Amino acid sequence: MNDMQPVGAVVPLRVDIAEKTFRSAQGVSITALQDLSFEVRQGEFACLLGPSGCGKTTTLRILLGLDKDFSGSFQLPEGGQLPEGSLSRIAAVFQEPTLLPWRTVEQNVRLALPKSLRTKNLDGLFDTLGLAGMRSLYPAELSLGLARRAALARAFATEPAVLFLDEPFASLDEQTAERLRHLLLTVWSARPTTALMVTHNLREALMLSDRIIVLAQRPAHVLGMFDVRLPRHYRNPQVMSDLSRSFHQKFPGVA
Amino acid sequence: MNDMQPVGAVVPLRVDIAEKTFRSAQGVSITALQDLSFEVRQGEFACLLGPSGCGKTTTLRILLGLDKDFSGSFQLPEGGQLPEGSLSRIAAVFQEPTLLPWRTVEQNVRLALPKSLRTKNLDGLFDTLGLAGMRSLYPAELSLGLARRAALARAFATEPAVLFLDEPFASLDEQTAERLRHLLLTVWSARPTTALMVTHNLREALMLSDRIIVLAQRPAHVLGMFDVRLPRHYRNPQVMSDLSRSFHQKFPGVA
Amino acid sequence: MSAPDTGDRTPGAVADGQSSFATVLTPALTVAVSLLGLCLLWGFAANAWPSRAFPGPGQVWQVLLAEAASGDLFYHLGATLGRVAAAYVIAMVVGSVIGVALGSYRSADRFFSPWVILFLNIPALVVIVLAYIWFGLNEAAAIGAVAVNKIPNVVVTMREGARALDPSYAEMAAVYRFGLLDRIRHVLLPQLQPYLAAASRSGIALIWKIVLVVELLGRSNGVGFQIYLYFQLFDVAAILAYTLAFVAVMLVIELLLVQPVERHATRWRRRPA
Amino acid sequence: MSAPDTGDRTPGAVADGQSSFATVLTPALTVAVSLLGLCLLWGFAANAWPSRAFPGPGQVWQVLLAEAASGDLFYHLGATLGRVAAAYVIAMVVGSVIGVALGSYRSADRFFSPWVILFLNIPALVVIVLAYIWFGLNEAAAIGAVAVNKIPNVVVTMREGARALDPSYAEMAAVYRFGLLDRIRHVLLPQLQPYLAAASRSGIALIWKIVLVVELLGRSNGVGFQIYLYFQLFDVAAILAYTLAFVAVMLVIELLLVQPVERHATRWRRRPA
Amino acid sequence: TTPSFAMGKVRIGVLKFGTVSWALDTMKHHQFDAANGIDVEVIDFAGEDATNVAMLAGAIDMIVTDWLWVSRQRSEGVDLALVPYSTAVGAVMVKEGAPIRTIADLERKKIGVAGGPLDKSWLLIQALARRDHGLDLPVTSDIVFGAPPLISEKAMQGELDAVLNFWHFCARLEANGFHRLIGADDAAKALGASGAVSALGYVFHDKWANENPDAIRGFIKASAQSKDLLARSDDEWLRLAPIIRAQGQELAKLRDRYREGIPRRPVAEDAADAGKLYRVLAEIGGERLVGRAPEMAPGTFWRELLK
Ligand SMILES: Nc1ncnc2c1ncn2[C@@H]1O[C@H](COP(=O)(O)OP(=O)(O)OP(=O)(O)O)[C@@H](O)[C@H]1O
Ligand SMILES: Nc1ncnc2c1ncn2[C@@H]1O[C@H](COP(=O)(O)OP(=O)(O)OP(=O)(O)O)[C@@H](O)[C@H]1O
Ligand SMILES: [Mg+2]
Ligand SMILES: [Mg+2]
Repeated sequence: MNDMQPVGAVVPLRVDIAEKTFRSAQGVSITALQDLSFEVRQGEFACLLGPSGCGKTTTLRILLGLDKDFSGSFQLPEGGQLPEGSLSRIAAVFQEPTLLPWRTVEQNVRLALPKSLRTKNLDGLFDTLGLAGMRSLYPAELSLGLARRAALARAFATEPAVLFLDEPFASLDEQTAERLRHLLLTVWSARPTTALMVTHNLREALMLSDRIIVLAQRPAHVLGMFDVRLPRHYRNPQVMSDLSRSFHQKFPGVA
Repeated sequence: MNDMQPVGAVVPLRVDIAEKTFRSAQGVSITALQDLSFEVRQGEFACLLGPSGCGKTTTLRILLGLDKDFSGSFQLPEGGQLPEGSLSRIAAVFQEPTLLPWRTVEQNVRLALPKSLRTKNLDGLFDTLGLAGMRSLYPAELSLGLARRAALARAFATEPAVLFLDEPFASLDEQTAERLRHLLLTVWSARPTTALMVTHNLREALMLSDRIIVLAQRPAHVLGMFDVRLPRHYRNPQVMSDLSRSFHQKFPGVA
Repeated sequence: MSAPDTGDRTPGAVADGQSSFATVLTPALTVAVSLLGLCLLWGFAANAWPSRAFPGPGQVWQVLLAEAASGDLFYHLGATLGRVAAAYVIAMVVGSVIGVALGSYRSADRFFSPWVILFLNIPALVVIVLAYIWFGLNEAAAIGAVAVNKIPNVVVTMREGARALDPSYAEMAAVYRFGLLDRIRHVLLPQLQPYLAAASRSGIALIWKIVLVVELLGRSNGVGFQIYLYFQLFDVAAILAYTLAFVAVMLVIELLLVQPVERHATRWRRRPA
Repeated sequence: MSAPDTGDRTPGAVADGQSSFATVLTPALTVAVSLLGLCLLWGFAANAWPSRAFPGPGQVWQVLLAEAASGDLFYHLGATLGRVAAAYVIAMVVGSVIGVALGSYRSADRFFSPWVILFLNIPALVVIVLAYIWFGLNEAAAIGAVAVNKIPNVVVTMREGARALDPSYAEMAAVYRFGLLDRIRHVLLPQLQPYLAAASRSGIALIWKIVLVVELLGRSNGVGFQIYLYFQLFDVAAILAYTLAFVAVMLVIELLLVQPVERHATRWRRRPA
Repeated sequence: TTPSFAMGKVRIGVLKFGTVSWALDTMKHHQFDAANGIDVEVIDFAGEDATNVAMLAGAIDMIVTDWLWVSRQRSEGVDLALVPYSTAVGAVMVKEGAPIRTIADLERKKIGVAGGPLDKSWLLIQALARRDHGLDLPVTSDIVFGAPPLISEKAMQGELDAVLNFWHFCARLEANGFHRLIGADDAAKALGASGAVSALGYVFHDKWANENPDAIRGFIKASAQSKDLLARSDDEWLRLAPIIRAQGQELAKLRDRYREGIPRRPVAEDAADAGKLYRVLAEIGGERLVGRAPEMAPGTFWRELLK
């Protein structure tokens, strides 16, 4: 049962998954999600934090509509309800780069753009991502870090209204990662974007997000929320270590 | 010209690569390594630290014998000179898990073992890695973090004399990563093992290694070495932050 | 035309999980319904365009029963199946080895690719006649000729398979020093499986068609022998009876052997065959 | 048998880079040498086992020149090539669409797979005769019959290709809302390329072989018509001359068209074809 | 070639259900072979061409085929020879009531031809049409070559205005509302043959015949006895009906045409007429048909019979 429901002007990302169980090829049944429910307000930046294998990617896949075999429901924020075929307003950075191996970096990025943006100037984006000299390479010719950056370029270039990111900065060196985090914030704040990012890095979560959703071990459910109300330009090293301390107080034993 | 040379009892890992240049399908030529030379003493644990895309994976591939189209030479430490077909004494954790998708987790691990070890008890290993319930799953049914752990299990199970690791703990949550770092140290110290690990995480490098080899931007060459002489059980948080400070002094702007 | 499991999302709207699958027919029932449908279609067509050249299923069934009762059917079918099986095994083994070798070694491929094109395009007739003339009118010549006809097709398919191999698995196997047998069994064959499946299925069919020609040109039994006799008499019902007897055997093999094996071999895929 | 680029390592020893490739022959030269080698082999074999059924290259060349001078060669070759081309296009398009559909939709596949087996195994003779009977002794019937013969083979190969598709690319395309054409062109076709290549190559060869039968049974020109004529006279040199003329055309197409296209299409691979 | 080691054994390859197999069935059934001190082994094939291949592959001692083929092989050094078997040849058949009464009416008609452009009957008919009516059939008419059963079927469907087919197909057509417009034998006579020329013969290697003189003589005798019986007895034809796969009218037509086709002239006359026809055919069919030999190869008709 997929039922549509008229939506108002400001719609949160609302997730209400009762259960998601996989059945492996060998017959093992694995419950990945159970009673997982949370909300992200439209225009907010939220992080999903949880142990490896708890069900974060599964959650994103459900929200992206790639997995329909679950019980429960969800609702995407505004920007999704545009009719099929119009501007793509959802973007995702998958946990693995998932670039088309038979297309160059530039082609991979441009193909993901709606027709109207296909010819847009991408020089700035490629420069910031350190991909300027790599536009004509095929994915197999990239290092993993470069491939991840190409996947980020693809997501950022689409100017999305809803953005899902699955550990986008893993296997990047700290300096590059830092630069890309700033780029992400720029893209996010340039227009009203609702973002949900999976990360294992608490510092990253505290620096970027309005709300951190902490997940428990598999089957994933919400352990608790941690709201960071502070505007991002106030989050200096001192504030960050305070935030980190209060996070650890609230969630001892996490991260 | 591949020439063999009799080797003595204690042989370091010696790398002396004059140049490694790729030619991309579209004709771009990319010099990944230039005048890269370093040594790792037999039984030592070394980390390679360098920016994303600088040539770390390329270096490991050359050392693993997977890429022979370079100028220069290298020498592997003892444990490699056993005749082909005898006990496999080299193990590698690739940057991507590279599990055979058509074999279960357990089959993937056992297949990598020399015939004599094929039936060995792996319960302890799988337990520590948090893979106990996942032995019968196929790689496509694992989360990325679980797949990485399976790749680690494969490398550790072979009881290698030379161990290459390419960012083994990326995309794992901090708790799991910490547990696996200890497991790595256990495996490394159980018998004389020469290890070379690529990482972006300075803390990790400082905690695990005897020597950190810092690489420059592409084309990779050695910026400098940072030796950590302290026994590992002395490396408490206080010592670590001191080490970190002196590392930053020596290599400002790195990590 | 694209893969189906990437259905529409329902963004900006409430989506509810648990996609409702309609009652799924069991495989056996599906096959039964499928064959029934085929028969009905055939019966209908035969009624609509009545012609001596297009008998209905009932007529063919009569002939089939008669030929089966006389024992002819089983005798000829047995002879043909034996030839098909022998030629198949030879062609698949030889063709796969050559194909994988050519797909793996660029320079060998460059040298031999004109030969492959040549052998691929030599008419069955020529090979069969030459084989009979050189090696005599015997079973070995017949089977050899069929295999030679089919081998280039296997080579071409397996060569593509070998070219499409993912090198990272071979590299992993090299690092962990997999033995030759392990490499073949655990690294090579699973990657080549779809190509093997394609080469096998269309292979059996091609081989059977060439066996027909071989039997026409120099055997004294077999389905092909019978089919051509009945062609001289323009007895299409008998031709179809023999054809369908062979097809039935192939169907049984497909459903009871090939498909289960295939499902087992591809169960690791997110959507197994 | 495994992929070659995972050569031996030289552990515990000094390894030196820059593997020395022997002087690499240019492709054109390789082909020339390859064909020359084939001719020599053939000439040698024809000398070793002299037989009227196995003329040497010189003899065949004579016939080829004579047939070319009389214009017969080009007339018949042209007729055959036209049929092959038409049947090829029809079979590839129809077969690919059906094959990908069956490979993508499990339930459709389950229902239709017996049909595929049936059509795969219907002898060319039956289809051709029925086509001639129903649609008359004309070009359309001939080409249609050939296409019907070949389509199931394409279906089987492309179905395997569709089954082996990596779903993550389709998912990526769904998330980024690729249009249908983009999905086909950038997601589907590149993954199906090896299967298309296999189906094409063995397809052309199969089609040409069936065209020979079609021409034998009811056409008044074409290489098959000529070959059968000479077969009745047992003139093997002429049969080979016509065969080789067709093979030569295929070789030219392969070397000047197919291989360059293929190399271009697979240049993204670490070891392009 | 492998000689047959069993004394008096003759391995003959035939098209199963073909016309030759009828006579051989009679021979075996009435044991005419044993009566003549030989043992005939009939080896069935599914096509006429298959018997030729088998002969060249040395798997059998004897086949039935036409003298043109034998002559061509002979001129290329293969020691084949022929003993006349049948004079029955193809004919142009038209539907009863069709507006085609002479060869001249074939102009601008769609004619189906079995056996291809080098078929002997077809060449003779062409030659006659050209000589008597100035008609170049391949140019003036729409010629469709095809497999004999298919051509017959198409004629019955009405797609073709006339068909030239092998004699047994013609006989069956006759029983299905067709009549002969002109036979290839008529054409042969018009072109200079003094009588019915044997189109087909038992063909074997000279070497085999020399090594097995009793076998070949015995076989010829046994064959003659079988043909006598087939010429005399209608019951024998009823017995053969299942392997002829015909009944009633069809069987009667086949029987009559078969009987007409039993050679009755001395072999020397036959050979002489064949030689004449060869020249006619060589003229029309050219080198493609006969090879480089301008005359029928000497010895095409087995020499022993000409003595
Ligand atoms: N197709 C599948 N079949 C069976 N089990 C699956 C399948 N996909 C995922 N799982 C299981 O579901 C659980 C959650 O997987 P998921 O990929 O969502 O984890 P994750 O939180 O993203 O982990 P990581 O941080 O390692 O990426 C894992 O235990 C995994 O083994
Ligand atoms: N086959 C190839 N063809 C062309 N260029 C290549 C090829 N393989 C690697 N490169 C280039 O070589 C450089 C080094 O790549 P490498 O994979 O060694 O980086 P890395 O240090 O491992 O980076 P990361 O931390 O992102 O994994 C990159 O710029 C990459 O684009
Ligand atoms: Mg994940
Ligand atoms: Mg790397």
